[in-house]
Amino acid sequence: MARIALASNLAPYTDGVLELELEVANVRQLFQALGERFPELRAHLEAGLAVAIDGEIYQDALLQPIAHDSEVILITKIAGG
Amino acid sequence: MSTMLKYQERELKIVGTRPLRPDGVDKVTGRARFGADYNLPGQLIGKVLRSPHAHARIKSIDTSAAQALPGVKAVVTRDDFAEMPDEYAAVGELMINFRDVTRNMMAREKVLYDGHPLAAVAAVSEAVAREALALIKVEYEVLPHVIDVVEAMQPGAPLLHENQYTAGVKPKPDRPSNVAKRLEYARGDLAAGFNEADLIVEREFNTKPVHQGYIEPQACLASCSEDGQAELWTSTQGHFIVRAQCAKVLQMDVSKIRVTPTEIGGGFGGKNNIYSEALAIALSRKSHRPVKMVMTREEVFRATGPTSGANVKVRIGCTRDGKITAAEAELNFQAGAFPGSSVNQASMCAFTRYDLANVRVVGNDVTVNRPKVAAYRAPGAPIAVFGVESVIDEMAKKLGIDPIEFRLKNAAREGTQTYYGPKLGPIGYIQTLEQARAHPHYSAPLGPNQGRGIATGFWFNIGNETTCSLNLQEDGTLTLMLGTIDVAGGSRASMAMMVAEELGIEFESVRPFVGDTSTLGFNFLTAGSRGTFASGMACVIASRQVIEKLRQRVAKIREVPLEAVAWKDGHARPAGGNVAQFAPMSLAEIAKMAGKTGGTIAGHAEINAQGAGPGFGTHIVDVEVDKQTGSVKILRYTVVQDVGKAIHPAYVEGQLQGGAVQGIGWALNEEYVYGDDGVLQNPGFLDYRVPVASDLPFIDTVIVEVPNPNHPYGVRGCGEVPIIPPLAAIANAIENAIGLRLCQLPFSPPRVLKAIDDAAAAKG
Amino acid sequence: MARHHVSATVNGDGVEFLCETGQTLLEALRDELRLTGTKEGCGTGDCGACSVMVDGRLVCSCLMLAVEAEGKSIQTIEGMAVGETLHPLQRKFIEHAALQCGICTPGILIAARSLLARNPNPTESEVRYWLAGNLCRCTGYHKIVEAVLDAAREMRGG
Amino acid sequence: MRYEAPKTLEQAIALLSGANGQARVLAGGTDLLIQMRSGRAEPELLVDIKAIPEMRSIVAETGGYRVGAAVTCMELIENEAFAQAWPGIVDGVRLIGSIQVKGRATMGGNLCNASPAADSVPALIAAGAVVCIAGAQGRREALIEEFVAGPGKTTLASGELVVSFLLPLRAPHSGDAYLRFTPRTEMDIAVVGAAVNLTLDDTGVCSRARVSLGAVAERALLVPEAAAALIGTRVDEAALKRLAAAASAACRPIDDKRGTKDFRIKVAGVMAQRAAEIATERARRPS
Repeated sequence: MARIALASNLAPYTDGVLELELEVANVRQLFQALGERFPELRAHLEAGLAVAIDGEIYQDALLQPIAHDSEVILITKIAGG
Repeated sequence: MSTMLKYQERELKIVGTRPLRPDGVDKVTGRARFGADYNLPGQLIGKVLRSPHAHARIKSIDTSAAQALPGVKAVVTRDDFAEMPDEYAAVGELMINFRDVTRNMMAREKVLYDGHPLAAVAAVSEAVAREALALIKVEYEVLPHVIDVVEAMQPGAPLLHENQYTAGVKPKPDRPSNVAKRLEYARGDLAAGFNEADLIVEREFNTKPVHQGYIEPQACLASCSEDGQAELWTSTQGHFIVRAQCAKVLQMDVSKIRVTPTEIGGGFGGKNNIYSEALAIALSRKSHRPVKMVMTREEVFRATGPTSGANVKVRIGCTRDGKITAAEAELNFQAGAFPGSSVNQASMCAFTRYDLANVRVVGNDVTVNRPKVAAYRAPGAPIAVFGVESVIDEMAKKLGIDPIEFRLKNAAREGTQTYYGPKLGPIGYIQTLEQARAHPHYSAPLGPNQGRGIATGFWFNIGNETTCSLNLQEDGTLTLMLGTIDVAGGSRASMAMMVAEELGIEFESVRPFVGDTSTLGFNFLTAGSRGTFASGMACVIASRQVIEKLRQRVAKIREVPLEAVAWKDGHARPAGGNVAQFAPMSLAEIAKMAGKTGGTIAGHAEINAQGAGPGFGTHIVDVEVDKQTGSVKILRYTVVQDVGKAIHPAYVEGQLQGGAVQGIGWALNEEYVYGDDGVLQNPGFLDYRVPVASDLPFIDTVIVEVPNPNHPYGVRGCGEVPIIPPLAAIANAIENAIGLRLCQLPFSPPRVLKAIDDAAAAKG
Repeated sequence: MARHHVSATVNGDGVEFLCETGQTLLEALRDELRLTGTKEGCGTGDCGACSVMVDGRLVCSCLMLAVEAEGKSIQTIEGMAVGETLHPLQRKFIEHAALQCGICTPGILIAARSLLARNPNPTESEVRYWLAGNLCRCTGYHKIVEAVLDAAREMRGG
Repeated sequence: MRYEAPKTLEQAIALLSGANGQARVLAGGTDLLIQMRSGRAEPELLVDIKAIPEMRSIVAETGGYRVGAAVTCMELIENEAFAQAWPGIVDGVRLIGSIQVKGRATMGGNLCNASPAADSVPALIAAGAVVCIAGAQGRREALIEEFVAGPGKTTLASGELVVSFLLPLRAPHSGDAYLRFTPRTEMDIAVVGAAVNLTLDDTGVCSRARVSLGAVAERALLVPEAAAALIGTRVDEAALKRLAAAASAACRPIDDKRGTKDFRIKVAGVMAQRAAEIATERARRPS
């Protein structure tokens, strides 16, 4: 099971849950699983979230694989000037 | 995803040198064409009617007299644009609330700021268009307005959006608010951290909105044909984003709009969004004539940009020996008329230079009766960092610790856990601090009323969707078509350099240009310091694809196995060993034969670049304060920054110098001044004071290169970081010069003199 | 109201155009003569992007009426290079990376040339004050000042 | 909108007089064109006075100088003899906008625009300059300090125009200076301006002085109390302090986007003092 952590700014949308374990093979599956578990998070998932998988940050990478022992952190996407 | 290329150390021939930019001659001869330089036969001139009120309900708009004026060919108002739902929709990678986009482009129920568009006309001349605007009758019900961010957050403040309930708050509030969103980042145990502290410093800061101040006003030219195809020329940082937004608000197919980016006369985040573009297409669609729209400078100030003004509270605790034990910040950001300030990014950047166990950052995104804010170079970060780096400096001073030493004691490094999510990869923050400390500037003597300040900055840098196409021409030269706009930094040169380096050919053999939206697939806008990183990655991928095809072609021509063909110095050569010998072929020789041996050779990249490497910088500034007038003079300035790899060092220096000077302007004199009526009082370069040449010294630069492991040349990006440290660096320098901690930007002479006088009065 | 007929010299060539009284020289150059190298950044004389020479004087073309150009000799950026030879200032601007977006560049080159015509050996401070009327938002002026000083050095034969 | 460029003063006056107050004089145009662009001025007739030779010349007259109203700032700055005689006026003229603006702008326009912050006006007042005015009724003269009535308002009658400025003969050991305060080094409107013109006797005692302040009231002020602080002194520290206090006391400024009341009052004293120091140093220079 991959260990999933959510950045603390997402707490209002997950009833305060910031850590969990999920059996997912890629980012798309991760977003799907999270969306099912936390409906209020759905609007944020594909809209504005990026993931760090084992320390590497991915933005808009739905097909990026997630390994069984991966550490995944959900964070806010960055734009810029 | 697997196409991402990793850093490899190797000997370089072109990357790291300083060839001449391909757009240089056009720009010194007046040949380069910017937004307002495009014209079409039969074109009309479009002008916009703007609200004179900060906040008012629109009771009626009567355009009949304007429409009847001879020479007027089209008028558009809110009635010409479809209502959009209040939800976020994807535009490439940006998520945009189109309900707000349509309303910012053209007011619907209410006008929300001085300068808010109400109607647009297209006429045979600018004079007729202006006359027509004067004939449009608008009935307003003027409403109370709110300009200040703290006032706007109070219960009972005039509401901009009656259905806006603060998001991110549990349970959902029962009353609407100007606070569109609250966000919070937390890590560790803040109370315990403050309990451990021997010293706690707490301060409140206020900043004013500042404008990107690009010298070229927004300008575009639209031509819509009877079959619903539209062409648009516009000065933008992201032509694919312009296309997407126009298609959405005009309900057109994306492929039916072709956007050609003109040379862009500065953007800095201010040209990320549409303003007149959709209006121009709508007017052209209605009039069946091309429509040109050029903003005046006054319109630019009243209705585009700026960045947020903010109220910032910072509290930091540390031990006697300077180890930070807890850090807390509250960031209240003006969003302007619609939600969406950069407070989230500001929250993430506030403390991410330090290794902190206990942190909390709260951010509020607050709507006020000002123009909707736009991104501005490292959006939000300078505002938060102004507060944090001021407090850090104060703590170091109170403890008698050198300010660089204090920062080094707490510095983030590879493996540091951030409070917003991931651990940091390899970064060069400590190197910038150490090089700043070793720089002669840091130990140079100072005179009376002079002071030195330092401050540091962090920016994520980003990647995102990127396309390019590299075509080998029949004589062996190459054309490089880029999806990423060269917003001025010289990225066309840098891209061509990387291609030339990969192929082992002369820089001059590669001719780069930016393609229009119909020539390439979607490419993200030039923002967030992504250009050289992401587009560079795409160019390297395309180059390596070309090399692969060249090897395959030569293997066939020379009838040798593929592994026998190596690519070196612009030639296919025998790979060595005893695979097969053959006469080497130059790029030109292969190109000449390409058509007859299978067709022309090209490389493409359509990627979503991942793995951007964060950038850090340390600035040193010396100021002199005239205690009788409050005038602050910048005597000396040094920028030290980790850029990963400087592909073209001169253009990197240019980014560091330009960014630092924008920060200096922000610190000293730039501000939006509103009257009690909510009307902007300084919509021009006379009273919106960007720095002039005589205000400044030379800006020294030190480029640090700690490679980003996720880029073939180690590039991080460099444009954003240099605007972050100047605000606090100058505040710290002023403090060291006159012993006063200034917390209100800008440090304009009246404000500085008042602080000096108040301090003298307090002493008695 | 009849339009004014104006005859002038632009970059050495005789030109004629028609203009309204209220039209500025900048508008005439850009819209009537199609010389779009001269830029409008503000229209109020605060940014210098529209700098041109009129009878040897550096002026903002947005602050002069087109009708006033009658009989005058005007020099714009389009006349700065001679054939394929760039003016030393133009060359130095490219070499020193003294331009980024380039919108201010024509005005700054015209202003810098007028400085070097009267002061072939300016100090850094003199360059900065002479160019104070030309805003640049990209460069922070560093490389512009370097390029002007270097061009001056070369033009002096040093 | 009509445009005329008369070659004689008489023609200009006839045009202005016949325009029912709907004409504007065009000299450098650096203020007028901006007003027209923003719609604040909508004249029916523009009378370009630059073709009138008298308006374009700088000539020595009765030991002093007569400067045409349409002489550009750059022409005046480049006139070395004038700059030698009246460095304070040139100080003011140098600060009227960028080099580009000074290539067109004129002292006549700076005065007639009647901005309280006009940079050349305090120095002209301190110099005791006289403005020569012409109209259908003939010519008249006025003191600069009496010419401006308030922001944007002059005492010119309809059909009148400013022809020239007369700067008087300079006594030996005289010096003048103008300083202003602006947030930037250039390209700003004065937040406060101060001009000092003084004469020292053979022993170095100040025998005559005039002090004028800009941007601290509805128009530039002549401040005799500030001058009195210098007269009879060696312009020493005590005198300068009294000068600064008198200058500050004379201010009746407003708060606006360019500066606060308090700031203007305080800095007026500082600028006056610093201008007096420069003027004194110039007066002490061997001529």
